[in-house]
Amino acid sequence: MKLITAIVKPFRLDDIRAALAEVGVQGMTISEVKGFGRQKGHTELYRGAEYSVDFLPKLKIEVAIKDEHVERIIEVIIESARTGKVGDGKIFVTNLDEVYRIRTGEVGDQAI
Amino acid sequence: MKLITAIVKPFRLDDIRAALAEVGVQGMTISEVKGFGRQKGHTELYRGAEYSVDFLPKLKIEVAIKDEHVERIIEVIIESARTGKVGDGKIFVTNLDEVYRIRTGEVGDQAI
Amino acid sequence: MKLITAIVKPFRLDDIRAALAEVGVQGMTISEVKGFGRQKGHTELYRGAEYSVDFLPKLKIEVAIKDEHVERIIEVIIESARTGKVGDGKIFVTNLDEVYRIRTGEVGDQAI
Amino acid sequence: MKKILFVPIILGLFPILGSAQDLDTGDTSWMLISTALVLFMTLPGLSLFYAGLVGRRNVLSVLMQCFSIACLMSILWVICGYSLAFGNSVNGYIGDLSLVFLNGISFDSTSGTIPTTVFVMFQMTFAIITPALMVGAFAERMRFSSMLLFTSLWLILIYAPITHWVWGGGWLGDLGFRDFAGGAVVHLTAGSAGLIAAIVMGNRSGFPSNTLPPHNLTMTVTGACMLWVGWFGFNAGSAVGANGGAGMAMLVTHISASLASLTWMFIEWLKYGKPSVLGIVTGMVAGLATITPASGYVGPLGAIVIGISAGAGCFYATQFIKQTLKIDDSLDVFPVHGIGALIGLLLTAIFSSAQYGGVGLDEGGIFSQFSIQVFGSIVTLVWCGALSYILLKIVNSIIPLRVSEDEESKGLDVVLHEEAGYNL
Amino acid sequence: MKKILFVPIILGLFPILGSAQDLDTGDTSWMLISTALVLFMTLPGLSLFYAGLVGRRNVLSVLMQCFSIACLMSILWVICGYSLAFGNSVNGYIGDLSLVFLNGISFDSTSGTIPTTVFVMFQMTFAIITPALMVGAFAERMRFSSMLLFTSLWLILIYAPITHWVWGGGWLGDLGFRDFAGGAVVHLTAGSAGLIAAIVMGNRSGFPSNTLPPHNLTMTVTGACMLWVGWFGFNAGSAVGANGGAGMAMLVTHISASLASLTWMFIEWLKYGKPSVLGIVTGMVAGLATITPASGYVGPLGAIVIGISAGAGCFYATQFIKQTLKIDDSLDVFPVHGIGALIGLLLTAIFSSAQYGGVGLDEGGIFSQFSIQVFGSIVTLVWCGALSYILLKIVNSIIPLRVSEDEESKGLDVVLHEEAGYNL
Amino acid sequence: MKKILFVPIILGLFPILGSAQDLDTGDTSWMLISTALVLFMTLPGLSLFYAGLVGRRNVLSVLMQCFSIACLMSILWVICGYSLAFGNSVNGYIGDLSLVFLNGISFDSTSGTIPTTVFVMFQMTFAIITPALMVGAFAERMRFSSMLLFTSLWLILIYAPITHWVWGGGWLGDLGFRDFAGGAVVHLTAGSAGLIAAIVMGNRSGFPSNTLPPHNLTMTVTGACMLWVGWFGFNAGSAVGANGGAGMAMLVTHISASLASLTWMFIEWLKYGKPSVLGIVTGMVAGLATITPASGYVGPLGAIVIGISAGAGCFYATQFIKQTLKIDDSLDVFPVHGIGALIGLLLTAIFSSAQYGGVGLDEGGIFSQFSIQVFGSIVTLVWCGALSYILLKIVNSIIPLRVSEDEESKGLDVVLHEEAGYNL
Ligand SMILES: Nc1ncnc2c1ncn2[C@@H]1O[C@H](COP(=O)(O)OP(=O)(O)O)[C@@H](O)[C@H]1O
Ligand SMILES: Nc1ncnc2c1ncn2[C@@H]1O[C@H](COP(=O)(O)OP(=O)(O)O)[C@@H](O)[C@H]1O
Ligand SMILES: Nc1ncnc2c1ncn2[C@@H]1O[C@H](COP(=O)(O)OP(=O)(O)O)[C@@H](O)[C@H]1O
Repeated sequence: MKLITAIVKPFRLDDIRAALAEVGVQGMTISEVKGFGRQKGHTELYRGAEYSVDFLPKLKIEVAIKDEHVERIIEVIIESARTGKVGDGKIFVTNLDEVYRIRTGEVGDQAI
Repeated sequence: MKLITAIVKPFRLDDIRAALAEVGVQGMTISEVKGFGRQKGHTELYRGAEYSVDFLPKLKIEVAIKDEHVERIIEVIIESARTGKVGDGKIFVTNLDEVYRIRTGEVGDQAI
Repeated sequence: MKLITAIVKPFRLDDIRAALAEVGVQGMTISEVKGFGRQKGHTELYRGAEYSVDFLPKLKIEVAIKDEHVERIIEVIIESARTGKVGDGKIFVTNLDEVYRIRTGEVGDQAI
Repeated sequence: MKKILFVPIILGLFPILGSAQDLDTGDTSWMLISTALVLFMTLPGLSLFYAGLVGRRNVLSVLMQCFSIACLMSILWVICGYSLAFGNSVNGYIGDLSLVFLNGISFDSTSGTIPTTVFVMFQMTFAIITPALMVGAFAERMRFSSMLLFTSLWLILIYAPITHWVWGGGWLGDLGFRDFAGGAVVHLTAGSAGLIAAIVMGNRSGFPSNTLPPHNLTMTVTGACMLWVGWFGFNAGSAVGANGGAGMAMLVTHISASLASLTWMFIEWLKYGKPSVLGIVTGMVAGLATITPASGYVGPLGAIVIGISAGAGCFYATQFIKQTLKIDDSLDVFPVHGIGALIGLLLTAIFSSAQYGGVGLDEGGIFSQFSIQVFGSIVTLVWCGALSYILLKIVNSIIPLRVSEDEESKGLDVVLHEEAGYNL
Repeated sequence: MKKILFVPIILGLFPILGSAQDLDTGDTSWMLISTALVLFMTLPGLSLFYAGLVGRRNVLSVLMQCFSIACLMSILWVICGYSLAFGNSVNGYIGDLSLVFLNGISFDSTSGTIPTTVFVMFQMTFAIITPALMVGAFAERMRFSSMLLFTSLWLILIYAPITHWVWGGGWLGDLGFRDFAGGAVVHLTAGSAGLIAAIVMGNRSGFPSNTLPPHNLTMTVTGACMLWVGWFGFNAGSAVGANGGAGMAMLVTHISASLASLTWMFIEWLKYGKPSVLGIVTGMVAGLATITPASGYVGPLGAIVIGISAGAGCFYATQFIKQTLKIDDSLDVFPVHGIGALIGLLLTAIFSSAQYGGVGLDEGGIFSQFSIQVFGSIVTLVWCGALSYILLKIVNSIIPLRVSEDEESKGLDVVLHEEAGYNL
Repeated sequence: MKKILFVPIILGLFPILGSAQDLDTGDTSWMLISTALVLFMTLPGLSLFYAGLVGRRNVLSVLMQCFSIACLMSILWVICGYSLAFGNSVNGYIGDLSLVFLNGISFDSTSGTIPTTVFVMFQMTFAIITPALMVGAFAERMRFSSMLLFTSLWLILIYAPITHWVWGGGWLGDLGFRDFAGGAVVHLTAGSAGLIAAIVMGNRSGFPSNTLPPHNLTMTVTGACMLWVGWFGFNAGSAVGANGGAGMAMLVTHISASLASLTWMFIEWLKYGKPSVLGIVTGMVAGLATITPASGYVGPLGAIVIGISAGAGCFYATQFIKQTLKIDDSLDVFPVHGIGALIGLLLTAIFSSAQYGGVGLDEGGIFSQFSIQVFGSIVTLVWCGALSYILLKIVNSIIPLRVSEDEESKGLDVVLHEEAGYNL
């Protein structure tokens, strides 16, 4: 099993979720993160004191999936998250040794 | 070493922490996340405008542990996090190549 | 490719970012987390009701890097994050199967 | 009694001749504090009410719009607004320029029983809140600079003349049009201009299904409560004295607000299964806007009917504009203030009647008064609606009314003001 | 002087015969604004004070409870509450129904030197805040619908009669019971009924060690400040005129609040090592509640003793209820308002004495007055406590008072109102 | 007219002889509510204004400082502050101790046309806000206990005497120094003492590039709005009556605030490309502080010039202190209040002139008045600056003024008060 972690622009969430649902993904976990990268931040100015805000709000989406779905899902995320402008984000793929469903104790592919 | 990532219901935190402490876990990191899954969200209604809130508040608990403790700790988390109702969450196990303690520079099992 | 995850004291962020930039790291993702460990929390007292706050604010920094940079970057993080006092945090290293840049679809080292 | 109730109009006619009457410290005290209360309605009342309802990334832009309107309208009022509204009437259509820059108003000028300076200030707070009410209609997408330009022109060309017609010794007042504290002058103008602005500018991206939910309802409730308290200055202050008229105005204002709140709440409860706090406070604003034109003319019975009508009428109007017409009047300014004012203006004709506990009607009775009320409302709607439309088009050709889609998605706070509401 | 101070009672006896006296614009002005101030205490003052103290997921439920109480009590007051409290006395026990729906009160009715409408409104704001105070006791677990039912019945069966006894020309007032601005009528009733409600409903799940910490103390401090400012209307407004009695009431009110705040702060500092902002503002509320019954009778010296007693007495009462009795009066309504009122009612007997700078006592002196104060307090406690218990049991048999455990853990905002306080 | 405007000074001279004049309920009503308004400026106005500007982890410490100052100064005022400021003058330098513990002030004492108790309270709210203003200068690093000690001594040794000199029948007032509502007494003292405190304590760690950004600007805007509304009580209340002087004071206050806001906004817009909400509200505070000494003496023309000068002068002063001098006056107390007050005190000399619409000058005209204003300002600056410096050094030797670096980085809320502002 793999864990797909996508760092994306927050306002793409609805589209991504819909796209993932269409290909059968039934669960995911998201969190608010801040990203630093090629995309420029902005400056805030308070009574002449400058604060440069380098970190931009991003959303981290984590989805655990079966090995055979990796390619399809990466594709779907790229398609639905892309705006073509700098800052669209990254996808990281890591290996999952094991997955458990707490409610039932199920393990592995059934737990996803 | 393994990293155990558990997505759980927020109000289970106290019990889980206590249970983990009992089996000797001395450190953990938590963050607020939102989860989408089989458990239904709710609708918010503002002057006739409907907002469906599909993502529910969950807590992500991350614990780095030695390989030999994996089974015991999974068990403990499942026990203490379970309510038996849908939405109890998942546990993901990933391999850790290395762990460092910043303060001392210690590496590996000692750093946990 | 590796994912370096560092749990650090929040106020070290500026130094760490600067140090990482110096060694050529161009992107990173951060999130607010709370940590439990050897470092003591504090008590809050509201009209005689005690609340012990065991989880302390920490920052999680995630950086995806090429395999050859791992050692150098760990070193840099340890140096810039260390205060020498308990609670300085941990660094976890995990293996990344794959990395994608959403904007361009680039894969692997180029995507970082 | 009746004489007292018509003081605003009389003042309008002879604003600087008032010195004949002696200053009354009790009346003055009440008008000083009423002025403070009406300013309080806008800053921070209305500002918080609105700001809580927008997305987090636009919260400061709303506060900024309300605040800058308060400042700018104040200055325009001093420069020429007051004179256009309350200067010597030119054939009943507009005040002359004799009071430009408050010319001739000094420490000892009086209007009725209060210092003229206090009357100028009291009316100024109305000139502040009226354009500020419109902010709700174009929130989350209007450019700051075009907003300043639009509201400035609007004050001079729409607010000042209508105020003159109704309260400044103008033709609508002469006709017997009853608008005690600003149903037509304030709420109908703001509501209708807001609706036009929403239509001209177009819906927010994401409307209707995907706009940002209110980012902080505690802020909205706080603002609503302040509006309620401040409204006592608005309505009871419009008696221009601390007398029985002011007392009754306060009482009927309160009754209407309470009943409209409960009405809205129960309709929601029946219709959607749950009563919401946003619902109850919106009902309150509806109840207050609706009683406003009637507040010096009606008694408790009138207030009861007006309150219930406000809650129900504005509730359904809100649904209709948003769900049926799909117009994105962001914070429902027209259905709450515009429709509320219309309901109130019409019911004033009925409940002014002495037989229903009101102050009484001129001969001609309810029917004749009703016709005048309908006529006055239509005149206000047409003048305000048409001119607002033209003004918006003109302003748009100078500076685009709307920010770009990209700016809208980033949020106006950072894009226009380089600030963030919260760094929590 | 004394005559002025007893005006409320006199008004109670002849509320509609007052027209004999001339209206005074200064007094009217002060009573108009005092009314606004007391409404401000509840909306948004008390609402914010309470809402900041609960968990994030219940913040709207608290605001909703306070707001809906304000609306509903207002209407009940108009319908019959005012008449039961201030109508012609039926043997000193209750007002008759002559003023139902404010029958006969018109633009020119006066009570003393102010319009009767203003007196009705001023008293209405008291009828609003009293049940709203109870919200603190059952916060985070009471069902919204049962709360509406309970507080409505409570107003009619408990608040209105006791108000009549003390201020409305009833038997307790006749006996010489001194309760200037509502120690017994407001704070003791709310406090004791709150305690009963907390006991009947049971503790919040998690109490004592694991309830939610206050989610937003900045909100609580904001509300506390508003309470302080508004309380000037409450206490100095109870002089029903802008006179020396009002001035002294404001002064003693302020002294008591300041000293009680500092007393609470220093006790906390000594006992726990750190002074807290929640502590100092709680002390302030205690100081205000405690001086309330005394505020028209005592001078600065009395205020100093009352302030210190309030800070210390309510501090230890809070600890006792929570830590020893383990009763979950969520936001400490009884120890702060109930105990505070008791202390104030008793000390009124002593510091009313002219030798301590008070207005003076009737013959019989301190001891006799003290006995009356004790007696009046007990009567209030018994009537209010017993009837509240019965009412709660009755309501519970119609609609359960408490939400289910599952609903409690999800939070009342989403469960009962389908809204979220913050979308930050 | 002029007589009325000088009432504060006259009162100062004969505060307890006033009984000769009859109490006026209208004036009393206005002074009661003005007192409430000025308290409202500090609690919650200023508290929120400041608290929003600090980092999240220090928000409660700021609220706590303002609140505890309010309580403590009130008590000190009762004990001896009022007597030192308004007791019988000892050679024009200080009041005697005849009014210690408000000795002899009873229910029927009057000062001018109002109860003496109300005058005591009104002046007390000034004694509260002045030290509270300083909180902005040492925010985020001062120890709570040393702050209590410093502000207490400061009230007795600096605020009380200067108040006596200017308003209490002292030598500066006798000289003809014009400070209507507290330019020198309040804003110049608080501003200069704040600057000294900032210098003595040193900059916050991280200053200038790396301090915490304002954690909640919505809170700051809310506080600013409350300051505006409350300032009507401050300035128009300083007329000590509901009269033409109060009306004009309100008008010029409002004009100055509006224009200073817009001026600041447009300068920022030109200089940095974007107008900010923090900028516009800071301009407002500058406009209010600057008009304060002038508010009873000037007409609309004066207000216009003063407003523009305030916006521009305080803007550049802020930049200069922060960017050139690199002094960490955390929330810019000196450049806004100190510089504002100086500008206002000087312009008072010019715009008091009847030819510019003011109340008129004594013989000697503008030049002579200007000299007095310069002299009075220097005296205030020197006394306040030098004594504040000495006091800070003394206090520091008893309890360190500043928390440790470690405590500063953890945040004062948890370290000093064991509380967290938000548990969201
Ligand atoms: N090396 C990295 N490690 C972790 N996160 C990264 C890394 N590089 C970029 N990111 C994340 O991806 C986001 C987008 O990256 P950016 O360089 O701005 O644009 P792009 O994805 O178009 O190359 C960043 O805001 C950051 O959150
Ligand atoms: N495939 C997945 N990848 C990542 N997180 C998941 C996945 N499936 C579920 N989750 C997380 O687990 C939580 C609980 O899942 P849910 O399907 O609601 O109930 P259950 O755990 O009882 O099956 C979700 O809210 C989500 O945060
Ligand atoms: N086993 C662990 N798994 C995950 N996170 C941990 C673990 N141990 C510590 N941490 C994180 O590291 C932080 C610092 O740990 P702590 O024990 O307080 O000090 P130190 O890093 O100096 O040993 C904790 O607050 C927690 O966030």
